[in-house]
Amino acid sequence: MIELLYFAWVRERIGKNGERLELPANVGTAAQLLDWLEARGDGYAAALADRPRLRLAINQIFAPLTAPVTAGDEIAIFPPVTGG
Amino acid sequence: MIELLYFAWVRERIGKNGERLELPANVGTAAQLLDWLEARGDGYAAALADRPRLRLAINQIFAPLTAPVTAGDEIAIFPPVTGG
Amino acid sequence: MIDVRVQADDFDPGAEIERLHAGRGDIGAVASFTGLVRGGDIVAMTLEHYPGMTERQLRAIADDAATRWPLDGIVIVHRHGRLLPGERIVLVAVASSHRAAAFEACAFLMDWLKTQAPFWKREESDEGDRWVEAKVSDDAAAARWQR
Amino acid sequence: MIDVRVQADDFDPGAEIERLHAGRGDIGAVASFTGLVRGGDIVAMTLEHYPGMTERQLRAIADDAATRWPLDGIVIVHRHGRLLPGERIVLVAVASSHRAAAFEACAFLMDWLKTQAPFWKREESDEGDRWVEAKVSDDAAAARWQR
Repeated sequence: MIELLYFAWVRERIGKNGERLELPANVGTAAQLLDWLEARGDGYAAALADRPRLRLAINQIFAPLTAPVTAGDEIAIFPPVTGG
Repeated sequence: MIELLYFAWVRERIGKNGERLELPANVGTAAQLLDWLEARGDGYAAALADRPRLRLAINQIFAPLTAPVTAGDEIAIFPPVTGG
Repeated sequence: MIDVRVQADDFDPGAEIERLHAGRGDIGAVASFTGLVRGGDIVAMTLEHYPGMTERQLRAIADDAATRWPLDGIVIVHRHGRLLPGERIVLVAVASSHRAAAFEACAFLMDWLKTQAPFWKREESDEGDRWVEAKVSDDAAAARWQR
Repeated sequence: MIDVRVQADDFDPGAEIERLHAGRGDIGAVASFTGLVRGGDIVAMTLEHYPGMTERQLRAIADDAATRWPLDGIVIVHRHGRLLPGERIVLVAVASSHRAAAFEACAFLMDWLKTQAPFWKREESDEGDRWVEAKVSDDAAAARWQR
């Protein structure tokens, strides 16, 4: 299982704050995870299509698309941050 | 007449906060004023000998030694400032 | 002392500044930055954040600042939730013996926080709501501290 | 709003920061600097100043800052008289729409004030009293703003 968290317009487009999903055997990187999620429905496609506008954190640390994902990870997907 | 004001160790060495003096006819610049004051006594000499460590303000504006001094001026003599 | 807080409630900049130097005679300088909601067309702003990661990132940013400058204390307070124009959003306050260190660390913390802390702003206006876009200028500001 | 004060009494940094943005929705940033008496060997510090010229110089420094950056308000409060370690000496607070402007103007004001405002510090220690010497580093800090 992986713990997925969505924030800001990623959350709005997917329509949920997050979810727990079984990590498919053929998903080994964050990029592959996004490909797989994007195919899950229109909301996912709308949220995840524009990759340059997405940021990722794996276990609460910013991670690139090339980062490995493994079972047990907390993976957050969100737009560039705008705090401060 | 000129209004002289002394601050910090210039004040301490001269032994007064300031004084009103008649400006001699042969004193036309701040440098000449310091030369003239320096000859007025030991306190003045001790206060004014080290010219690189002195700063001047004429009518409350920083002024160089070359600045003209004229009757009616308020002339302050003090060490480099150390506020803040 | 490094103190990092993420909260819905307002905070008191004066009290935070005071807390950085109270009871100490060795602190010469406290620099602070208070960020506020700017009005204009905006009716309100809602700050969403990533609980857990936010505190972790702010702490990491503060720890990083403490390795770069000789600091005696850092306070970061960042609010989340719905805020009105004029309300305080964020406070960064830094104590040091030296004023340049205090100023630089404070600017660094704000630049870093803007690009590294997981907050997202949603603005409400008469034309509807919109998510605030990240600014290229914020990335540029943060990049000047890269080493 | 440019407010410059030279006073013996203490001041409240939080109240001054608040005053810069209270009732306004257009101010995004307030940067502040609080300078404090550092202890160490020092028992107390007495600040002498040049009444009249001090206010005039602080006002000129603030006016200069307002021409260099887009600012919405400046407060400078500088104390004189005898102060103990840990006591506040000076506050500079600057409001702006933009954080870089607020930070830079605040640093500029402190650098300028250190070299251009007629204050003199006398330190009391167990070894006696001494006038604080001007620092070359303060001149260097001020020189970077020369234009």
